[in-house]
Amino acid sequence: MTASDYLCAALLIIGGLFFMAGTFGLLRFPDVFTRLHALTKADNVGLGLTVAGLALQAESWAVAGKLLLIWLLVLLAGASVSHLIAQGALQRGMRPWKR
Amino acid sequence: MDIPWAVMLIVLPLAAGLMAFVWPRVAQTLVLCCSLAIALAVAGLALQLWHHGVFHHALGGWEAPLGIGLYADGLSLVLLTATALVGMGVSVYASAYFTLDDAHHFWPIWLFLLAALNALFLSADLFNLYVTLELMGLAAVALTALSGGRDALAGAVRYLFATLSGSLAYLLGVALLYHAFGSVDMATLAGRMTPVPAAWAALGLMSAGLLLKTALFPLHFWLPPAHASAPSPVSAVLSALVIKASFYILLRLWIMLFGPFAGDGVAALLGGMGTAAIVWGSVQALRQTRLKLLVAYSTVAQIGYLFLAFPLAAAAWNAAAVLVLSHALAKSAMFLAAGNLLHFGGHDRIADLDRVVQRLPLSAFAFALAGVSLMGLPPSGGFIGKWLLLEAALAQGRWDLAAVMLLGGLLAAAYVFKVLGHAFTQAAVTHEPTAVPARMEWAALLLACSAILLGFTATPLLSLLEIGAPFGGSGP
Amino acid sequence: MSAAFFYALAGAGLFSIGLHALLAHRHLLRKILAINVMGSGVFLVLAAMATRNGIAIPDPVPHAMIITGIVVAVAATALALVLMLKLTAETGQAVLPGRKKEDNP
Amino acid sequence: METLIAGAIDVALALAVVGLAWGALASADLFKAIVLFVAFGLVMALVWVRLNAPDVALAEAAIGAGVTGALLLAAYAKLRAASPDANVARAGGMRGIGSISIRILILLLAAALGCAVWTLPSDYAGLGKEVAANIDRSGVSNPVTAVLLNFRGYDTLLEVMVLLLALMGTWSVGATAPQRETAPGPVLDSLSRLLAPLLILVAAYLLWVGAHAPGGAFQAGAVLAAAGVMLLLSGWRLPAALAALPLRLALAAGPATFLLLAVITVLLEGRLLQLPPLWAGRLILIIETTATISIGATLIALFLGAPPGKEDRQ
Repeated sequence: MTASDYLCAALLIIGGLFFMAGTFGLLRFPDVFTRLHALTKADNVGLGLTVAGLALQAESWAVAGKLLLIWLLVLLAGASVSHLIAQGALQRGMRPWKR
Repeated sequence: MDIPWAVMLIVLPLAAGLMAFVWPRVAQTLVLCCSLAIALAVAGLALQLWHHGVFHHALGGWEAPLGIGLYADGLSLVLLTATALVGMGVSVYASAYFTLDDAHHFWPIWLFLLAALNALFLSADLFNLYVTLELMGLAAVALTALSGGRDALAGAVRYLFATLSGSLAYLLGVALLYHAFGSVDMATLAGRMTPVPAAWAALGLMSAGLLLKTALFPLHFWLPPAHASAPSPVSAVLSALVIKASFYILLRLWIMLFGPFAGDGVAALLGGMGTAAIVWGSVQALRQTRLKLLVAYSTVAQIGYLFLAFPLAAAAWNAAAVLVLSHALAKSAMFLAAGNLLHFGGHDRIADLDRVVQRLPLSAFAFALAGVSLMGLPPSGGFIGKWLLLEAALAQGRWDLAAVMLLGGLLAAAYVFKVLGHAFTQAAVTHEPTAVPARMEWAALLLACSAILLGFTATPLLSLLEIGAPFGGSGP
Repeated sequence: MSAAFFYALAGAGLFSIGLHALLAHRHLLRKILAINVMGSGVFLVLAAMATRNGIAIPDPVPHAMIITGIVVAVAATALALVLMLKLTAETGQAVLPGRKKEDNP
Repeated sequence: METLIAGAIDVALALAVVGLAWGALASADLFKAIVLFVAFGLVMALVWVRLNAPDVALAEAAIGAGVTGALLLAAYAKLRAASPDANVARAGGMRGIGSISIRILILLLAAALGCAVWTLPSDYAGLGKEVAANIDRSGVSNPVTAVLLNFRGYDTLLEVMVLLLALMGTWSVGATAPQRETAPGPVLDSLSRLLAPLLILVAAYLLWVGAHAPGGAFQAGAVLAAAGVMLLLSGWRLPAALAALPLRLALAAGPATFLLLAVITVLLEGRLLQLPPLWAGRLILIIETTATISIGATLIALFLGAPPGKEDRQ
């Protein structure tokens, strides 16, 4: 295995940890706003690391470019949809959780 | 030059359906022309089959098992004839029945239904049959719900779940057959079938799905509400053609694939269900107070006759095919006539029919003629079918089946006369009738007459059925 | 090779679960979901067994059949949903009404 | 090691699929059931990838989970508006002996199915070889597209008719209560402005790439529909001038082109849908392009429920 293979594996594993943390937050956090927080933050970074890891293994720049595009699209969609969910929750009278 | 009549039977209604969808204003003219063209194409196909034997068409130029085959023999021809005749009658009837808005929705779906039926009767490919089943089922459900209202919607929803689950059971059977024997072409499969567990499972799943769609007792629960609450021309098509389509597939599967290894036990089971259907459906029909429900339960009973053929096997297939055609003609006439009475009086309570014999003689006459065929009295088509069936039963010493047939005939007479009796008497409360367009009366009457005339064409009909020897007889 | 059989068993399971839900539930939306699960079960049997000889060159014919099936399923689902909504508008409930008394004397 | 990991993934995916289906069908909350069902569809897409069926995976993600999910959620919103207590479905209508006997029957069925599947021969006699032997004459190099548009093109012709028929049926049933209109807000507005053109581009790519790689008309049509649904959600409506004939033409264009080609081939080549090998690639592209437009339009119209211009006339 080369150095880039090790780097790739490390990125994928750290990305996976972020996904797990996000999932854990989704399951354990008390209300919709904190869950969204956990989910989007962790998934954006987790996916970013995964994409970075995979890009190292990509056969060509075009493939790497597609991977980057996927990440950007998910960032955009994730941020917008989270905003819409939070907005909808507020409109239905849900208040953010306070300890 | 060989004209591909069979291909026209599929392409014409599809094209007309698309045009009727895009330009609703010309839809009615299109439908009437198209149903006439379908009848001509069926006649052309009949001549072609008569002279050249079975029709085979490799779609896309790819022979089975890679491609899909179209195939027509005597049995397909009988079903196509039923579709063409009932299709013409219903098209004429519907052109006077619907309001303008409903008609705009009705015509394209109706044309797609005709295309689906024709495609189904011509398909030689099990997966393609699934697609045609779905096209037919969704069209039938949409038409059932067309007039709206609580009963029709509930009937349509119940029908939808029955037809979808039936299709999926059928498709799972197809999947098992494909993975066991490597083809979905019926003829290819017929050469490869062995009684492995997958074949038995496919037999169970496909039969169950198709029996549900055919509404054989005790899987008939969805039929009466759907057929009774649909608009009358739709009821006619559902009872006359749609349930026959799944029966046709079942018959083909049984003869070509499953019959040779399934044996007598399964056949006896189907015959038993048929017996129960005749008794239960007739008794229920007799108990109904609403005319369309009575006719719908009569369908449940008449389906039973078709399944009496299974324990009698090869000797009775002809009888089943003739019964399919005669019931299609008689039952569509009966539903159209019932629709006229409903339209005329604004209700279909049997007890309040109020002298319709004098006031609506053509429709009452059509109902009576159709009843003659359902009872199996000579010289109707129903008589020929039931006579052939009786003959087969007696030849094999099946007195029990013969007794059931006679009982069913008596019960049919009872429920037909129950209606006709009230048609002569004056109701307690007379009501203001609505005029019935002449086209609606004549459509019902002509279909009823053709159900009777069928009795006089028994000889050519039986020799047409021999084409391609779908029943493995001694045909050419 | 064993994965093919394993997925096919899961497909048979999905079909059975869906059929059970179709029969047991009264709510129409639930029945529509059940039909879709049954369909997915059939598709899974079709695709899984196509990989029996190893995953490298699967048979494309079942795949084409499944795509056809998925499109038919979405068409049926759309029609079922609109019928359900219309029936709910008529009766106030998204369940099949029982038979009326006058139909069954 | 690798086969072990692959096996573990397969087991996890199969269990997840069955578990999600169970959850979707058993959960008391209807909204939760729909969300679980969409999740089920997405995991199914992963299963298709594992089974080396990327075309199916795309179709499942786009149509099975995507479009179906959108249809289900839209119907759910309308259902809640129509009857507020519709959310929690009362648990099954069957109790006692009926319920028990159904369970026994289902278990017997599952056992029989399992037995039938398990005893299938493990050497496989599918049609893969026939497809491979004839693919050079099909006009495309993606075998699934070759089957869908050439070898079994007739199925696909009927299938696009099924989709259009569902729309005819939907329109004939009539409009239901219109959806509650909310102001789209700046975020949804700008998101759809950004994504809609991109989605159209993706649809075109999927359509074009389908000839030699996973993709094709149905997947592309579903992506096109996603763009349309997004525009609908952010308040866009079809201009009244286009609502009648032009819309119907767009809906029928795909099926009509397909059918017209079928008629031409039967006249010129003698067989319905017999595509001459020299022309097959181009003809398939024509069929798929028009089909994509019609499939997209049909799916959007199914999402809307009523023909444009009629949804307000309740």
